[in-house]
Amino acid sequence: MSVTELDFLVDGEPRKISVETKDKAFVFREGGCVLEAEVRRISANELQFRLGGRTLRAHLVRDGERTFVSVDGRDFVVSEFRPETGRRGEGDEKTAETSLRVKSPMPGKVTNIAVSEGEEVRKNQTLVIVEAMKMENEIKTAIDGVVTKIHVAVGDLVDSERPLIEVEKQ
Amino acid sequence: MSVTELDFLVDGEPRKISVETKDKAFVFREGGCVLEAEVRRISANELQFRLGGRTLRAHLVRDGERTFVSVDGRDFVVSEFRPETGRRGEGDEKTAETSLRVKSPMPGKVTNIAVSEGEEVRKNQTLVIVEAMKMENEIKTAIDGVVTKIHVAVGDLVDSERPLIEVEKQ
Amino acid sequence: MFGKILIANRGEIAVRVIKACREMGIGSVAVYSEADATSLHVRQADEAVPVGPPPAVESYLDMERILEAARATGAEAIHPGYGFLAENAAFARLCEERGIVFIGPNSTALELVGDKVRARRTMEKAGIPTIPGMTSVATSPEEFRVAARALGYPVMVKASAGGGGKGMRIVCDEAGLVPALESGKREAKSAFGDDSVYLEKYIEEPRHVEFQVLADDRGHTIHLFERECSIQRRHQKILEETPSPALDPELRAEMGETAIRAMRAAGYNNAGTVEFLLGRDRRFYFLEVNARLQVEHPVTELTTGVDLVRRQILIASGADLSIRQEDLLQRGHAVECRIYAEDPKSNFLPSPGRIAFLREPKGPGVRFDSGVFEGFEVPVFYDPILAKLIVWAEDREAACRRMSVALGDCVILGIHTTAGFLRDVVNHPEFRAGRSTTSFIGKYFPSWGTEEGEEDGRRLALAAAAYEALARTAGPTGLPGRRGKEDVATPWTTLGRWRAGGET
Amino acid sequence: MFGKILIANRGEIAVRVIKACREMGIGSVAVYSEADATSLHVRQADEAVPVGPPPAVESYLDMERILEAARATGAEAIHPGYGFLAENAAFARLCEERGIVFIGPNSTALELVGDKVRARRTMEKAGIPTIPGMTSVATSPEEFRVAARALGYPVMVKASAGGGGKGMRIVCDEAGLVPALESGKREAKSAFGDDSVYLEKYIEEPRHVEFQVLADDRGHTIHLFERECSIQRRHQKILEETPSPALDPELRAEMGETAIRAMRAAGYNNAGTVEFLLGRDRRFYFLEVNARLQVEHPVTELTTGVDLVRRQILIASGADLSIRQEDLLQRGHAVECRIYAEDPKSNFLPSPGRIAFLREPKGPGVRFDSGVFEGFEVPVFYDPILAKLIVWAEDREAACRRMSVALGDCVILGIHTTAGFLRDVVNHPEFRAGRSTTSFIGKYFPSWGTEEGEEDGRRLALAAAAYEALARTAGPTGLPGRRGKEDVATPWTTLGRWRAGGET
Repeated sequence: MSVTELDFLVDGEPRKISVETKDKAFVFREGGCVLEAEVRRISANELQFRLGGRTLRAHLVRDGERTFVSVDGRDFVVSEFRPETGRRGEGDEKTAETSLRVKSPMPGKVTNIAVSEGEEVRKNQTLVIVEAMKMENEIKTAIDGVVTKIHVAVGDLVDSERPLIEVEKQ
Repeated sequence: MSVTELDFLVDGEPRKISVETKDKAFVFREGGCVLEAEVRRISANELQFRLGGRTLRAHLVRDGERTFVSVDGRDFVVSEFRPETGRRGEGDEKTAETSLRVKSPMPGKVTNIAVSEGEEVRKNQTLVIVEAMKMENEIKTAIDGVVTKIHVAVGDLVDSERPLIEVEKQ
Repeated sequence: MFGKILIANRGEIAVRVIKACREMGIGSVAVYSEADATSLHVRQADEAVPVGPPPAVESYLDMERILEAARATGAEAIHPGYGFLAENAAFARLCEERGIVFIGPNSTALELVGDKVRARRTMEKAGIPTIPGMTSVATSPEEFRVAARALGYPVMVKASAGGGGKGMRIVCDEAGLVPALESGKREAKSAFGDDSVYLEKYIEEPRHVEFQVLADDRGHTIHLFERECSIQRRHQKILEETPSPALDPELRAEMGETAIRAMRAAGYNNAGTVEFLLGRDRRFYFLEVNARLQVEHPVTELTTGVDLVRRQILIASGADLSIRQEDLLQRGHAVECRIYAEDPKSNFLPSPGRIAFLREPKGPGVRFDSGVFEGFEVPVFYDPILAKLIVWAEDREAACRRMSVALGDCVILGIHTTAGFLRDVVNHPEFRAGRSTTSFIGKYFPSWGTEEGEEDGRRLALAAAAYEALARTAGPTGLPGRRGKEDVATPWTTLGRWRAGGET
Repeated sequence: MFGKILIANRGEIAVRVIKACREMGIGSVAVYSEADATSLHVRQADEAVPVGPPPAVESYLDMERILEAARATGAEAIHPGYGFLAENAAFARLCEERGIVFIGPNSTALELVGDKVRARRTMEKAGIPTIPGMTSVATSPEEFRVAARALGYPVMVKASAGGGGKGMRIVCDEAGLVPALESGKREAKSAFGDDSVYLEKYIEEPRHVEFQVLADDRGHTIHLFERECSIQRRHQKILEETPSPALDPELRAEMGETAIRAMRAAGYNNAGTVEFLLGRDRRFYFLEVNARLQVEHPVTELTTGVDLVRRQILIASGADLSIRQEDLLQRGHAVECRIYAEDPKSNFLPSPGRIAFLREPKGPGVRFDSGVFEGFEVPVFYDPILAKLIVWAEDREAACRRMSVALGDCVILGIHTTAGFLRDVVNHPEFRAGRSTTSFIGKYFPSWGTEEGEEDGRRLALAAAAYEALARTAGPTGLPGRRGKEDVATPWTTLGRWRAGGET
């Protein structure tokens, strides 16, 4: 009977879980919650959890650092997390709450840049429009500040990693 | 424009084929036959041949030495063949037409052994019965002779590689 | 019959049409943009022709390139699918001029039904009910009052220059009329620089009910009953079913006959759909004609037993429509869910990317019309539709249960999809009760991914990831990694479940 | 309704029943032998219990182990599928004694229809036609001559002790009677040590037509029309369809009513099938009752719209059968092909082994009830059935075309299957003309894999292997290995085909 502690990011949120084997079951503990279940490996991509008389299925696939998990029709992205390095998930990066590197929430094509470098912007003001799958998505700033850098041009294809624009608090 | 010659065993029969690229098409030659086709790779396991206005699909999978190929609902087993070593396909092995190592044509379970060592047998006489998938299969001798060795016992699981019985011509 | 058909589309609908061609012994030609070179429709067609760069306007919408592809391959007909060039009268005309059969309505009918104002006028002349509204300009409150009384409350104030909901006001009784007119005018003025408004009958919590029609070139026109398409998000259908829980045989017959009359008035041939708005008072109003094969056509196929794509091709080849109206009947119940590459937890943001794992739902009564495969990179350039999941069962309840199971079996990992969201929609008690209206999603699903089920799921995902991490480190001899005899030999035993603060 | 059902079977039928359970909100318990620990039915069930070593007699046929698994998991009912314990009256009785519901007929009816002699007697008493034969022992040629005249030629000489065709002689006219009796007696004597023979009416080129019946516990009995199962190999059905091309509405109604009367006479409940032999003269004769869900049940489901497994479970749970005979109708046409792990090129030798690649057929109107998956090792211990491919279409011709395409799309590599053989059967002109009799396969397919198509296929397989070998050696930069832009950008152009002695 050994206990293993693991750190993960689930949809970008750090979560700590402990796993313990107990007879043929597993006991998962997270915060104040306890899950005791038998786990059955169905295939490389499917696990079955038997708990409380119910059978739940989880599908998983590893893609690089991330593991995509689907449970009962809901999808989650899980990745291993090293608390010491403090690596965070996706999304806009803030540094000490004074500046913002704005990213696109999904891959797409820049169809409009609504601001210019040096321009003052207010929280929730639209900075860039990214079109993907015939839908226009307004990318806004989460802080008041000044546009210090525009990394993209109209027509550029962007992904969700590359910063579009940098905004700095005044 | 290069020509490559290749030797294969198709369902155990040695066949020699030459391949030549010609513009965007391939010219396959075998014996007196010529096949000129464009080949499109659909996926790791599927090829499309366009020839004479028709589209034909071939599915392939490599499993060890053998490649299983399906064309239009027909299945074939193809393996590379080195004519110099003279390796033949599956089936009963004959040595200089004087003796026979009888094999089962498919995996199964020995349910009856109809002969004993030293017994004289006639061509087409049943030697062993192998049951597979609820079907009884009579394994017969292809030559007249004497049973020199019985390698299996009733209840044994056999595959199509292992000899069941040896018969020697008198 | 045609020897070869070009399919001027991509994704699941192109795959659907290619399949129909193969079963009819007709050669199929796919066209594809540079972004689609490895797409499923390219894989499945007998021939495939590139037609340009990723943006649709330079490829799938480029009429000359499409026609050139047809010419080069010797295709005698073009099936446009839905979207892209499907309802483009100019394209239908070009095809006619070049001697290529356009598998759809004739260009004259397409032009007529494509112009909403002309279509509405044609329908009114033919006695088809449209949403009642003022037809002359009014200025005095008294004129509006008279008009409102004639329409019957509730009525809606709408900006003449309007669009996008600006200037719109709902008025429930006469007392509310003047204040609504005034505020509506102010908003219209500021939005459009024009304060003229008019009144239209307000249809409360309407249903969107449409009728499938088939008409051959000799004018034989039949309807194949209704599809209930009220479950919408941002005015986009996301779930369709048939029969509609709102219709009884009388209303169904009346609406069906009206749909046939509408199509006859438009001089329509081949497959098309008449859309109606259905009020709570069971009155219905013509909205528009969808002059194409609809995304949701499979629910009609499964309940009527008529293969619509096959019929489209037969009609286009000049064959008579051999089905008589009285031979048709609806059997059982069918539901369709549209699986989109969107993230329902993040306001349905598009979610293109690589499908790292795909498990398709299957089984008796389950149909999965898909345009994707495992390993496919869903491009950013086109509609987010990945696949359609359609189920048929003996009755509505059984169909909903089957859909719920099938949605759970539909596993697409690597990108986000709407499958889980749709599962909650199908399992919602209001939906199960058949009370679907166009405001259903806004009312019951203002957001998703914040309920209790979400946190339960997240914890199980975490547990699954932990189990996998252990399996990896433990290797082939560790307990979770191996699926040895001991593991499978254990019947599940009933244990606890997540408990707050629990100790085992 | 039951909370949990144990499925006492394996393979595709276990998977089918598990699916039905899930859709009805019922928990499912799989049982498996040691050879089946990784089988599909084990993967899909909510729980799985091992019941012994590979041989069926020590696992799937071990009643006590099965019942113990039900007890241990709390299953309230057992679905036996087909084969194994499905028609075992002793097992049905054991279930009844232990308070577990057997999803099938009551044990008394099961016993009756399982005993061919008793069943035949019961049917004769109920006025159901059986194949006419002599009922008393005859010795003199004159007695036989009188009997033969009464039966009407052709007649068949059969050994009383008989079986396996030994002693059987067909007699076309009176001149042939005495010589046939003599040679029949000689053969019977040497085969069974008993030379007594009798005469039976000989049915020439008969069809095998069966009727599906459902009956609830209150005696409400309906039939769900026929299945034409004449295409057989070694007396095993390999392809089934409905409607039968041989029936017209009158004959269908008469046979259907007879089937209901037969089941009533047997005191039958739940799902069952009455098998008939149908002569060229349109006379039909009771053969036997199949007291279980049939392998070929899906063709009935697809044409009648009734979910037979769901109905079995509902009836077993005590529910009334709500369907009235007059509500049922056959729509369209359905065909089923049984995909066996057999090598049609080598006299249908069993072909167990690892499925190295699997591509399942899919699409509108295509159903694939499968018990296997890619990577699965098909065991040697059980029936060779891997999956059933069932298609539905608007009419027989469309269904046959759809089946042909679907069989081509059904790719199973690593073992041999009957898919390609069945495709040739479906495409045979005699089959297309609807002329299927029980002698069809023997007559038109005495062997397979030696025709022209075989050599064409072998050459293309060789070419494909050569292309692959080049791709491997050429590596990522070689022409055939890469699927670069150039490759996909090329529309196919029309070239030659295999030509004897040709130079290009």
